[in-house]
Formats: sequence, structure tokens, C-alpha cells
Amino acid sequence: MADQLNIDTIRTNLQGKHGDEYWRSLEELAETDEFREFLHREFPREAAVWDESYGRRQFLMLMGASLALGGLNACTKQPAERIVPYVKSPESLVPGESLSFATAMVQGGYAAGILVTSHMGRPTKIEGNPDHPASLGATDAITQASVLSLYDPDRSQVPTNRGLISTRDKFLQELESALRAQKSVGGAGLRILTETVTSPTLGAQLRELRRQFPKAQWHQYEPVNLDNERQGAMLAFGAFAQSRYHLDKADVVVALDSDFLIHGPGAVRYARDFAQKRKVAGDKKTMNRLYAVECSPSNVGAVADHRLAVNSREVETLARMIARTVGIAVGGPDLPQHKQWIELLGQDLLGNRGSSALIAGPYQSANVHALVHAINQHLGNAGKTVTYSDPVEIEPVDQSESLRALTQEMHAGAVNTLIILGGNPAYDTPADLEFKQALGKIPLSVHLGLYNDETAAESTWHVPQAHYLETWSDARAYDGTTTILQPLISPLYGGVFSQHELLEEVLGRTGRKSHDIVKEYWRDRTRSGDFEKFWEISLNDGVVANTSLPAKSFRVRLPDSVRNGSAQKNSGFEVLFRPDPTIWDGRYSNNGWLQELPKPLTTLTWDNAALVSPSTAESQNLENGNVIELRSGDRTIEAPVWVLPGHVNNAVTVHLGYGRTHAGRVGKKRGFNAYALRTSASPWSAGSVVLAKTEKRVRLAATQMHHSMEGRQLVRSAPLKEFLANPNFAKELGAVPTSEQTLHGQHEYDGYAWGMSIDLTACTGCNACVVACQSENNIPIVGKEQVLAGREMHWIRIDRYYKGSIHDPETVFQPVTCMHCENAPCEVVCPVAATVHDSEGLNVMVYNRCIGTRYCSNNCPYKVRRFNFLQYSEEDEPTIAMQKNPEVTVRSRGVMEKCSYCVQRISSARIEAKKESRSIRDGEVVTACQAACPSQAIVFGDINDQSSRIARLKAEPHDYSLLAELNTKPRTTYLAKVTNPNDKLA
Amino acid sequence: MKNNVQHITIDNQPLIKPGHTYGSITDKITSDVFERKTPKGLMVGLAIAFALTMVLFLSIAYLLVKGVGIWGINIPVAWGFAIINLVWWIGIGHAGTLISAILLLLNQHWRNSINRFAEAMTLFAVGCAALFPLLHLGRPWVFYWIMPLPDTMALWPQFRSPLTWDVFAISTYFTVSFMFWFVGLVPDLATMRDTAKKKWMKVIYGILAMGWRGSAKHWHRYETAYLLLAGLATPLVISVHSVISFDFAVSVIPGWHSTIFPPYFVAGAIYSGFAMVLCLVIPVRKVYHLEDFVTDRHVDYMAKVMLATGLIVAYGYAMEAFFAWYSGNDFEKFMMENRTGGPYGFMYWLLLLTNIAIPQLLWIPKIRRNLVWLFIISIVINIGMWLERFVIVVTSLHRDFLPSSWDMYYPTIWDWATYVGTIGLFLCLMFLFIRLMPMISIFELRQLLPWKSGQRKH
Amino acid sequence: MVVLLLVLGIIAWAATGIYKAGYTTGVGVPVEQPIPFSHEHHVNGLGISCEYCHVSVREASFAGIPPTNTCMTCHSQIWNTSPMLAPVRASASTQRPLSWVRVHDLPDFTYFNHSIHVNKGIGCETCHGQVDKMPLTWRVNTLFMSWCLDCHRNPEQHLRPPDEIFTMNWNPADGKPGKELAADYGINVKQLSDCSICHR
Amino acid sequence: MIRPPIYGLMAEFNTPGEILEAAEKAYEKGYRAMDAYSPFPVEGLSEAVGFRHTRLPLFVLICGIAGALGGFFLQYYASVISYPLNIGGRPFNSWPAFIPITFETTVLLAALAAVIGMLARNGLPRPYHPVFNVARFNRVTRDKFFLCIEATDSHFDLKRTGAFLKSLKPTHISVVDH
Repeated sequence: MADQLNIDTIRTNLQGKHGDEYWRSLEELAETDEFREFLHREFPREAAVWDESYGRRQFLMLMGASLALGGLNACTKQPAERIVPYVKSPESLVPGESLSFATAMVQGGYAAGILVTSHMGRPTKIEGNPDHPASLGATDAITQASVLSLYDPDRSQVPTNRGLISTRDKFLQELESALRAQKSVGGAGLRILTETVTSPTLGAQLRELRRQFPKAQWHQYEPVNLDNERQGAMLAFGAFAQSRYHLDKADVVVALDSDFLIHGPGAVRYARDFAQKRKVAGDKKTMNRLYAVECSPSNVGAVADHRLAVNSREVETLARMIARTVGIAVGGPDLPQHKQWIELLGQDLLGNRGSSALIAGPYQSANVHALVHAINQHLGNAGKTVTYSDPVEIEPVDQSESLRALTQEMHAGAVNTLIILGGNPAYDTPADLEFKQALGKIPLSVHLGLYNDETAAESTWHVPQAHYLETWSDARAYDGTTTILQPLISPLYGGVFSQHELLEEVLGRTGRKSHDIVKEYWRDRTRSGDFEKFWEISLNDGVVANTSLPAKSFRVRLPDSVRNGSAQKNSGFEVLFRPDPTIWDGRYSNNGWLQELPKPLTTLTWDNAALVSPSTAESQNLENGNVIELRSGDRTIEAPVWVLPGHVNNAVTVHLGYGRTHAGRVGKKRGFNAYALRTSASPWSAGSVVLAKTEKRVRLAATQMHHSMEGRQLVRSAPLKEFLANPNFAKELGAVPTSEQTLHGQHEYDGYAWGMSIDLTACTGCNACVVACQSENNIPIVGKEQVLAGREMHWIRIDRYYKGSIHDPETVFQPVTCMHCENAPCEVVCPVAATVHDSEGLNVMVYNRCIGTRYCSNNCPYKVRRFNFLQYSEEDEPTIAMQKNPEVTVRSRGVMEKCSYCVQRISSARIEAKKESRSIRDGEVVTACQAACPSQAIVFGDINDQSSRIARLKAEPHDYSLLAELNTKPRTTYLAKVTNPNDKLA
Repeated sequence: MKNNVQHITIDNQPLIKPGHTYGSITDKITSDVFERKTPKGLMVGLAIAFALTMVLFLSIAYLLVKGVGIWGINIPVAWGFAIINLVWWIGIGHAGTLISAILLLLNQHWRNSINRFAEAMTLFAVGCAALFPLLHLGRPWVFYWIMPLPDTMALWPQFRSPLTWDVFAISTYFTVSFMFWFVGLVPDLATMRDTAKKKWMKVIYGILAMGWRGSAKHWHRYETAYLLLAGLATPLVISVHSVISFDFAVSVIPGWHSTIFPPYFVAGAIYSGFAMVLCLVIPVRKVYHLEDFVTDRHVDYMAKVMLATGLIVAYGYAMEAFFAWYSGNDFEKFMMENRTGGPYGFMYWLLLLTNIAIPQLLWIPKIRRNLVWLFIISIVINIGMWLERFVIVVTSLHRDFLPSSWDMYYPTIWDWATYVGTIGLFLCLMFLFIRLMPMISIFELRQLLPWKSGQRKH
Repeated sequence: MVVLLLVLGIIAWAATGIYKAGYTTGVGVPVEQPIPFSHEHHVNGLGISCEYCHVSVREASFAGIPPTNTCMTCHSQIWNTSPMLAPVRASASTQRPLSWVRVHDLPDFTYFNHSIHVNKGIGCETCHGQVDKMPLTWRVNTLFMSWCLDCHRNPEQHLRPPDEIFTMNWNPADGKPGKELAADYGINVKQLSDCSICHR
Repeated sequence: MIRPPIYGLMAEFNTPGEILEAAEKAYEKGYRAMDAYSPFPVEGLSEAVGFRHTRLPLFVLICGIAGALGGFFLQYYASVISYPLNIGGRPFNSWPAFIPITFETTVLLAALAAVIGMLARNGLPRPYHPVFNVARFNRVTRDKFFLCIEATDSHFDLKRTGAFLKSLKPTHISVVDH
């Protein structure tokens, strides 16, 4: 919780630390501040965010009550419970059993196939859809969390007219009259603003709109968009070609400021393919190699074998250098300091023609993308590791341009009716366009959205939008594969519209439901015989058969503008804008799971910060939590500093999505609004920014304070060469007590023996497992104050350690969860046997027996136990209660909890198996974290079954147990991290 | 009896100022309860103590409403003030039984003037201590699950857990100390019964005296029983703090997992116990003019005991540091580094100052026999012993095996309120005892008097 | 001292007596329901099988409470004017479900699965008693944890052959001995007293 | 035998020395049913009035052993017989871990035995006793020593015993009524 950072520390750290030596954390000696705080800290922290803290009178009242109840609690009989059967039971529903339906979650317009688990009609958990190319059964953190947004009590529930509650009918009347007026002028004043659209149905509707209103305009915009990618393709191919990577074929991958493993339409799939190529296990002793060039540290940089931190403007220069080294004649200067690096990279690429891949990030200019296309084609990667196809989007446009055009018209007063289908432009559009002011000028502006947000406040009408789990639609994945979205539950709140339904109203076809709209669209386009069958299969599979776009070959013709390039002028101190890794562009800011999800690398929660490099911090005399003022032109923002090792100097990274003024209770007034500094001209970075330190301080809640391993063998890693030379290196790094050294014999586990293996080579630190666990196991959120107090509840956490130089450290991730030690220290010290072993070797936590001495947590060497210091589970939020997984007990105040290896899943599998009088099959029990993991780093199963995957992994030479010297005999073990550096570079 | 009261050394000084008779002793002590009107000092003290007790009740109520989250504890530091205070109070609660039991067996007759007082203190201290393990539970209303009671769940406590041992140790210790104290009181209660003027007082003290009539046969069994109790209480005293130390020693945490804990916990307990006795005796002696019975010799002896136990404690610290280095275990080594140089380093140095350095002044007789100095040093030692527990509990927990989960612990206002509250409760009970009971064992004092018939008993 | 112990003994005995009494445990106390439904009449009188109403007992954790429609299959024809059944008809017409009072209600932290018990030789009667003799429904067992354990520790005493599960007033004497049945069912007794079997 | 009219005769002394002497004399005289009363334990006095030894220690020992066995069995029963649980891989009968509690129960029962035994054998609590009928007797808890020869004694005779007591030069002699 030490959020102060002392410069002297950094300096002392810098001294005499070099090579592979582990350096100490930045916070460490900020302890002087902690001491001051220790003396000054006086008041107890707030409870969970939903909990309103008690007033004095209420407190006295409760005091009495609790004293009474306290006693009763233990020995009263429970109140009579009602049981309410159906009137007519729906078919296919067996009471008490869960069902799962295929649909898709749409992010940035692109679909990710998912299977949603539903208990008695309540969607509770999201899993990936194995049949969906973008998922293959895995998901990312945001998708996992989206089910919570469905039940968000702060979602908008009624239409509002200029901020006042109104009715659906009133709205429809006003809309209808406005449209009648538009009809006469051919829709000259009608504008539709959507986000990126891949939905065929919506596309058809929009085409229909253009037919009815020839002069109407359709604009697309989202703050985190793929403009550069589109423009890059335009420059290179003269067409909006969609590129798709096949990393399972790539031996060398070069990422140019790209977080391709975490963000972007294909990220989950890319992570899977990349990991397959990277893991070493069994006979596979080869690995791919990853080079990363980046400005702001990212997971990809952490995974990379070689990482280069440069200013955003330098990336293009480097791209040109790479192009030259592989033999493409392009202009542009050289960066001598990186020459050798690029040379060796180039050689590596040339050595892997056709089996290498360059990936440019969306934050990099169109030129970089064009160059990357050129290089890929030159190396013969095109058609192998990267293929091209027609665009997935219905109508690819330069969204920044599209938005600029719209706002200009709005300012000019040319727009009478603006219909905003989703999105929050009043908040997340570039500051220079002044969209908000423009919006005020529109006679009739309609905002369709999940929340009563900033845009809703500025529009004449706000209409609540149906959550994607509440409605029908369709969308396409990164490869074009189409999924028909089906609702899991009928809308929680009346008066909601889906995009389709609202557009249908605009088209004058009132009262049509999305089901009919979507179904009709597909009926029209399925020539082939039995539509109902097609429909059923498509819904069941979650994909529409053969909709993946065929690969097409495009020839690269670099325009001279790109070829010659221009000397990159140094832009001075720059601000980098990046989507927030958890709440993205701000649309998820009211999602508690995401707010409390530690952001990769910084482990910050509930806030965004200005990320700066240690030396920048030193030169500017900044400590964690210092508020700085960033001035660009006449715009300024104030942001608290967080020092991030490995960040490029003379630059600061800010995450978008915070500083919301109109969000729910969870998201409102957190962090600062980085959009205020963002311009349409350069959306990803602002040059020549002035940084000024203020006197203010902000306490930032990070979940990990200490970043060095203190020379302890926690994450064990070695380069591939060393590993091949000595496969047992990991085991040799720590002594394991022998059986003679223990006082007494061991218990035998003759039945199943559950165990887990985590591959540190594969883990990308993407956090999907953390959220998956949270939603599967009813883990509450606790709020910023509690995180500051060190009371976050995640059952699985991703430890992140640094090694090497403070300026360019090597970053390692280590997912840590309950190890289910066979000699569990926690169990021995529990006075009431609330945590014990079961006959399958699980370390079970019996909540209802726990009296809360917390001794078990003290005695846990891994500190994976979590305690309900206060009443964290939101009892008083009925909708949130609906999300809870009925198979898992909801913990109350005063009870310890921890990872259970998803015992509920084991139980149901065991019961099913027993009913069929067979034993549980390998892979039948899949833990939530394992299911979610995009890179399949987590494997779970029965160790006693020699043929099982887990048994084979445990037999790997580089399998090791954390803190084995304590003889805890963990059931969860790790596969040591193997890296594949380029010797010439190392 | 004419010992020359001038130039005598402290050690052959009589334990009761000359000139006292059975009667005078009895009158002096009983009159403090019956005749003497409550001294101002006592009233003021009681008022303050009572106020603090109310603070305790308030914070307990708030605790029950909100949960232990109102304290500063977290993961990894899941134990904070509650356990620190528990150990501190239990430690203080050791002097009483030690004085009455061990010194009795060692035939140290000077104990007779202070044992009653010390026993009472023990009782109240253990009472305060016992509060914490209850309150620090996440679900205090099911505390009884730690006790071996047959229930409909067919479940039992987990007897391998030191916390279960604590329950038995503390409850046994409390029971035995109470019996010891009460048995000691019976003859004096009879005295009170026979001296009381008011009827209702006679009745109350009479009931408590159980019809004691000083029969020779009774005295015989009485002394046997008292001796047996002492014999039993002695190992018990040792065991109790050893068991408390197991809470830490049995765990795997560096800084806790240490074999020397039991002996140096016991020593520390006696150390703090005597310190607390002095803190209380010195002012009371003044207020109630007990100089005749609690002589300089008593005070001097107690100071010496503190000095001795203090040195044992110092040895304990030294060994901890030594073994951390000698073991060559990285975790142990780091633990020591963190103790001395970590964020809580100042606590450790403060501990060495208050617990080791300052008490060395007791070597100097002048200071040792100067009541003001002694009083201050005793207070310092009590603070030091509290710091010791803080260092052990917090600094060991906040940085254990995985650096990723290292964190800090900051006590909240409620931590302080509960702590100060128990001090209030303790003083409250102490004052009431002083006011209502013979605070010095009368019959044992009588034994200290020389026999008229010439033959001396001592 | 003997007297003292005696007194304590009596107190303890009385206490357990009170604790086990129907008043506190609800054993043998008929539960008032919106409709005075008689299992005796339907099971004993009409010989309707348990599964006719409790459909999911074989495959799901929850045995299932019949939807109004199930009642109406018969009661739209017979007793279709009886005032006693007014609530049922109302429910059917208004589509508003009936709301019964739970007779067997385990705490939420205890996970009981009907299907596995029914599939592994535990008859309805074993826990629910002779419902065919219940004009109104009541509980015949305390549902104390100790009660569950009695069976989980040695289930042999209660096991029945698969075809006797729904039989009422069944006599263990006829049919295989429990030990053999346990073997047939492949019951791992050692595992049945694991905490994780019932608590998650 | 029939109940004598009075409880006995009581002589009062000032010092432990005197009472000790008196008691010894009375014993020589052959008196047995007598008791001495003092404000504090006087060494040898109980022997002087013919009270040899008490069986209290034995009783305490027995209870101590019972405590030890009971304590250990309680733990053994709970963790091995009643509900054996795999706790951190430790054996069901982890006897080393059972020792602390065994010790505590031993001490507890022994201590209880000592106190309760003492009170029981002393016949306490006892709300009424004839000796309290003597007004002066209340000084026994202050500074006086009393010797009471009970009327139930075979040698007891109001006159002779009275005379005998006088010969001991007590400060006062009083008749103790029932």
C-alpha cells in the first residue's frame, strides 16, 4: 500500500545493481512516508463500495440489534422458506440444472464467440465457444466481466427527455414527427452515429435507411479504433484489406508497438496460437522468438525475448530500418543507437522467410502499417503467417474523419436529427472537436445506451439500450465468421431498445422485435432449403457455417510518400494515449470486477495514472501519487504519477476511460479524463507537452507493492539453450526435503488426486483467469479503500516481478492461487477444522464452520487466503445477487475463503460419473481459470491417472513447486519459464 | 524485639516495620476498607478508568456491528493489536501467580505482603487478555466451537491448533489463579466478617468466608491444599506463556517459527508482570500509607527480579538474531534485516531501548530504591514489552515468503480504542478491589510477626 | 459432589431434550400450506408414483415441485369445483404460480443432490418417511448434520435395490444385504464424510 | 450416646505459644474431642490437638491422573474415533500435539481437587457452628487463640474440665452452647 515513491531509493537501487541481479522495489524505502502515514493514519477504511457507511443513529440502532442477533445467530432455526414452482414448466429446463447457450460478445464491433451458463434462466457465467475461431474456448478479461454489467443496478432503465423521466410512447411520437419532417427533405438533416459495425442485419437496415432517406448520413466512431490499420492497408494495397495472422506458423514474431496478445479483435486466438508455438513440453523442444518495440510497457513487451523501448515517433523510423535491412528500398534516417539491434533482428527475419511475422499496433501511424505489409510480403510471410481478406466491417471508414465531418455539420447547424446508436461521444470524442457543445445545438438528438451517461445528459432523448445478453443481433469475428447473438434473459428493465429495434422505428416499421428483424434478415439470405434447420444449427453452434472470409492476395504498392518518408522531428515530451486494460475506453467503468482488476504491470485498481519511467520521475522529482499537470496547447489535465519501470523516457502514458462524470456508483468520479488532452489529429500521442508538478497527492491502490524476488527462487526461468543443456535446472534451484526428514508418514490418496500445472512460459499476464474465477466463485469486490487496506479478494492473483536494469527490466508473471498443499500449514492451525483435506487431496475451506481467527492466512506461505473483513458480498443489491453462481456459497462477513479448485465443478462431474458408474474422464473437470486462459497456461486434472495431461506435465523436467523447501507438497506446480533470446543480442 | 532500626542493610530489614501486633495489622488493613473514606486519588482514578471502560464497550459494540474490518488488519497482517494485546495482558497476568506460588515454594516470606495484590492483578489482567481472542474472531458469536462440546454437527475442535491449546491454557490458568486468590482470601474474609460493623457487610463477607473459624485442623488441611495449589500453579504459569508462544513458534513464518520462544516468552511475562505490580504498588503504597508492610526491601527485591528476567529477555533477542544469521536460511536472514532496517525498524530499536537499555539503570541501588525512578522504569518496561509483541506479530507477518504479497499494517482509531479500553477496565477492577477487599493478606502478615513467647518463626 | 454431577447431568439431558424436540427441530410438525395437499391420498389412495410430480429427482439435484399444469391434468376434470382447490385453478387461469412452504429446507451452504442418492440406492422413504401415511406433509428427520453423517458413515443400513427406491414401508430384510449393494453401487464410503461432499 | 447439654468449654489465650502449650497439656490429660482456633496457622497446633495427617494429597494425585487420562482421551476420541479428518497431512493420532492440552487438564482437575477436597473435608461452607455462640470468639480472626474441649469427649466433665482449663491460665473461659 506504499504508494509513495522515494527518489533516493531509485538512486540507491541504481547503484551497484547490474546484470541479472534482482533489484528492490521502488516503494521499498518510501517507507519513511509510510512511517509518517502510520503515525497519522487514524480512521478505519470504508466498507465495500455498495455499502453506505453507518450514520450515528443507525449505528446505535444496529448496535443493539447486532448484540441481540449476535447471540441468536448461532442457534436459531431458519425462517420458513417459500418454494415457487412454474405454472407451466418450460421444456429443456430441468430445475436445479444449468444450461449453456452460444452467443457472442461484441467489442469494437468484432465478435468473440461465447457460451453462457444459465441457472434457472439467469445467465451467471461466460465461457469461450470452442467452435468459434476467435475464441477456441477461451475469453479475455473484459468478456468474462460483461455478465456483471447485465445485472448492473445503475443501468439506465427508462427513457429520459432532457434529463426528465419520460415514456417510450412519448419518445416514439417525437421521433416519428421529426422523421416525417426529414422524409420531405430526403433526410438531409438526419444523421446516424454508430460504433464500428460488423452486424449484417444492422448493415442491411442502414442500407434501407439510405434508400428511404437518400440525403441522410451514417457516421461511425469509436475512441479506440483501427483507423491506422485501415489507412495502412489503403496505403499498401489501395484497398481496406483485412489482415489476419497465423502465429501457429510463425517462428519469429516482431511486434511494433502492438499488444496483439491482449487487445484487438483476434487477440484471444493469437495468444493461443502464439503459446502453442512457444511452449516446450514433451518432445517439442523448439520455441518461437518474440521481438517487441514499444513505447509504453505492455504484456507483449513482458513476454518478449527482446524488448526495445522507444518514443512513439521513432517506431516508424525503426520500421524503415527493418525494411532496409531485409532489403526493401525505403527512405528515412537511421537511429545509430538501435542499429545493431535492428541488424540482428533483420538477420533473424531473413533466416525465417515465410515463417516470421511483423505486427504493427493500432497506435502506430498508417505508414508503419503500410511498411509492415511491405516487409511481410517481402519476406514471403504473406499467405503463410499472415493472410489478407476483404474487410469484415460493413463499411470501413476513417472514423476520425467520419466524426470530424459530423461534428462540423453539427456546429454548422446542418443536423436536425441525430441518432446515436450506442457509444458515448459526448465523453470520449477528441477534445478539439467539441462534440459536446455541438450536440447541444441539435433539435432532436437521440442517445441509445446502457447508461445514463455524459451523452445521455446532453441529448434531448436518452433511450435505454438492451444488454447484449438481453437481445438478438448478429456480428462477425476478426476472420469474418458470423455469429447470431441470442438473448439469455428477457430485458431486466422495460422500455429498452436494441439497435435494430430503434433503427426499425426510424425506418417506420414500428414495434418490431429484434428477434424478427434478425431472423427475417437471415431468412432472406439463406437460399439453401430448410431455413429453420439452418437457424437452429447456427444458434446451437454459435457460428454461421462457412462465413469465414476466404484469403485473398493483395499486392503491395507503397506510395512514394511512404517510401521516402520524412525525417522524424523530435516532438519533445509526449503523452501517449492508451485504452485502459480493464475498463477499455470507459464503457466498462461501472463494472466493479474490471475496476478492481489489477491492471497488468502496474497492478493499479480503481484509478488511472500518468505512467512515467523511473529516470523521468527522478529528473522531474516525482513520486508515486504526486499529481502532475500536463499541458498541451491550451488544454490541461491533472493526473497522479505512477512510476513504471521500462517506460520510455520523456514520455508519459495515460489510460483513457476514467474521469467519468455520469457513470454509476462504481465508475463515477474515478481517476482523470485523458480525453481532455486528446486531439483528432493525433489520437494516440500528443507531442511537446509541458509537465508541471503540483502539491496535490492521490493515494493509488495497487495490489502489489514489492517488485523484486529478493533473490528467492520463485519464478524460475532459463533460456532455451540452458534448458536443453540441463532440463532439470528448475528443480535444482531449490532443495526439496526428503520423506525421512518428516516426523510422520503421509496420507494415501488412492482415488482421484487433483492437481494443477501452470506454464510460466505461456502466461501473458492477461488477467482473464482472475475475472473468470471471480464470476465463477461469487467473489465480491471491496472498493478502493479496502484495496488500499490490502484486502482485495481475488482467489487467483498474477504476481509480477522485475529483474535486471530498472530502465529496461525483464518482467515475469506468476499466477498464484491456493496450492492445495498436501501438508497444508493452514489446516494444522485452524482451531475448528474449518479447513481440512478431503480424500481427493483438495484443501477444502468450509465457510460455514469458519469462525474467523485468520490464523490459517498467517500461516499460509503463499498468502493466497482471503478474508471477509467486512460484509463484502452485496446483499442489498437484488440484481447483483442474480448473477451469483448458485453452486457456490456466498460468503458472509468474518469468514475466510480461498481457491477451491472449483470444487463445485469437480462435484458435479463426480456425480455424473457415478451415476453412469464410470470414473471421471481426463479433461472432464475444467476449472474456471483454466477454461478462460487464452494461452492455455493452466492445466487441471487427476495426477493419479498416469495417462492424463496433468500427469504428463508434472513429469516434465522443468516442473517445480513454489517454496518446495517448506515441504508443503503443493498440488499446484509450475513449469519453469523458458525464453528464447537471440544469442547474438543477448 | 529491639532490632536497631538505624544503619541496617536492606536485606536484614524486617518485612514488617517494628511495633506492629496481630491486632494493629488487622486494624490497619481492615480499616482501609471500613473506616477510611475513599481517597481523592482513588476516586479520580476510578472515574477515568470507568470512562475508558465505556470506550471499550463502545468499540466492542461497533466491532460487532461492522466486523473486524474496522481494525487495521489485512492480508498478510491478519493479526494486529488484538493478538498483541492478548499476549501483553497474559504476560502481565503472570506476576501474581508466580509471586504467590513459586516464591511460596521457595520460602520467600517477603511475598506475603504483596501476593494478594499481585494475584488480584493477575486475575484482572487475564480477564482483559481473554477478551481479545473472543473479539478478534470474524464471527465471535460462534466462539464456543473452539470448546469440546457435543453438538448436532458431530464436530469437535481441532486439537492440533495452538489456538485450541490457548483456550485450555488460558481458562485453566484463570480458574486456578482465581481459586488460589480466593482460597487465600477466605481467612481474611472471616476477619472482615468479624470486624465489619454494618449488618449487611457482615452478611456479605460472612457468606464469602464460608463459616471459616480458624480451626487447627482446618488450618492444617488449608496449608496442605495451599501448598499443593502452589505446586500445581508453578508449572502451570510456565506452561501458559509457553502455550501462548506456540501460537507463533508452531507456525512456519520466519520470525515466528523459533524454538527459543517458550523460555523467553515466560521470562518476558514475569518481567512485565513485576513491572505492572510495581506500577500499581508504588502509588497505592503511597496513597494508603502501607510503607509498614510493603517495605523498601520488598520494592528492592522486585526491582532485582525485573533486572534478572530482563536479562533473560535480552538473551532471547540476542539468540534470535544469532540464529537468524547462523541458520544461513535466507528467509530468516531477511526477517532479521527487515526487523532492524525495514519499515518498522524504528519499533525494534525502540524495543531494545525500552526493554533492554533503560532497565539496566536498575543495577544502580540509588535508582533501584528511588520509588519515582522505579515507577518510571516500570512503565517503560511495560511499553517495551508491548513493543516486543508488536515487533513479533507485525514485522514478521508483513513480509514473509512471497514479496508479491508484502504489505503494511496501520492500526486504526478502533484498534487504539479497544486497547486503551481494556487498560481502563483493568484499572477499574483494580480500584474496586482495593476499595472492597483486604488488599494485603492479613493472616499471612500475622505469620511474619515474631512470637511473643520469644521463639522466632523467621 | 456426586449430587452436583447428577444435577448437571439432568440439566444437560433436559437441554438436549428441548433441542431435539419438534418445537425446535420441526420434526413431526405438519406444515401449513396454501392448499392442504395430502400425499396420503395421492400416493396411497390413488397410487400415483413419486416421479409423476417430482420429475427431476433422478437426473437433477432438485427433485422438482410440480407446476400447476401437473395438478390440472387431473383437477381440470375431477374435483374441478372443489373450493379447496380454488388456488390451483386461480394459478392456472392467472398464470401466477402457487407458493408452497418448504418442508425440507437445508441451509444454503449445504449442497444436497437428489439424483445421486436416488441413483445409488437411497429410497425417498429413508429421509422423507412414509409420506403415503401423511395427510399433511411434515418432516420425520431433524436434518441435523449428525443425522446426515449417520448415514454417510455407514450407508449400508439404508441401501435398497434400484427398483425399491420409491417403495414405501420397505423392509430391508427382503433384498440383498447392504454390504453387497454398496459394492454394486460402487459407493466409496471413506469419501462420504469429506466436507467437500456437501459444502462448497 | 445422648446429646450433651452444651457443646463444650472454651479457653482463650493471647499468644501462639500459650495455645500450643495448652493443647499439648490437654492431650496429655487424655482429651481427644477438642479443637484449637487461631488467627493464623500455628505450626504443630493441629498435631497437638491430635490431628495427624490428611489424605488430601492422595485425592489430588488421583484427580490429576484422571485429568491427564481424560484430557488425552478426549482429544484422541475427537480426532481418531469420532470424526477422523486429514488435517494438513498429519496422522489422526498426532499425540505430540495433544500433550499441551493433556497437561492443562491434569493441572485443572488436580487444582480443583485440592480446593474442593480441602473445603469438603473441612466441612465448609458451614453457615452455623456452636463456637460462634461465644461472643469473644470473633477475635479468633484478629489476635486471640482459643482451645475448645467438646462435651462429647469421654473425659469431659463440666467441673473437672473447667478446673483443668483454669490451670492453663487462659485470659478467659467460656461455656459454648449448642
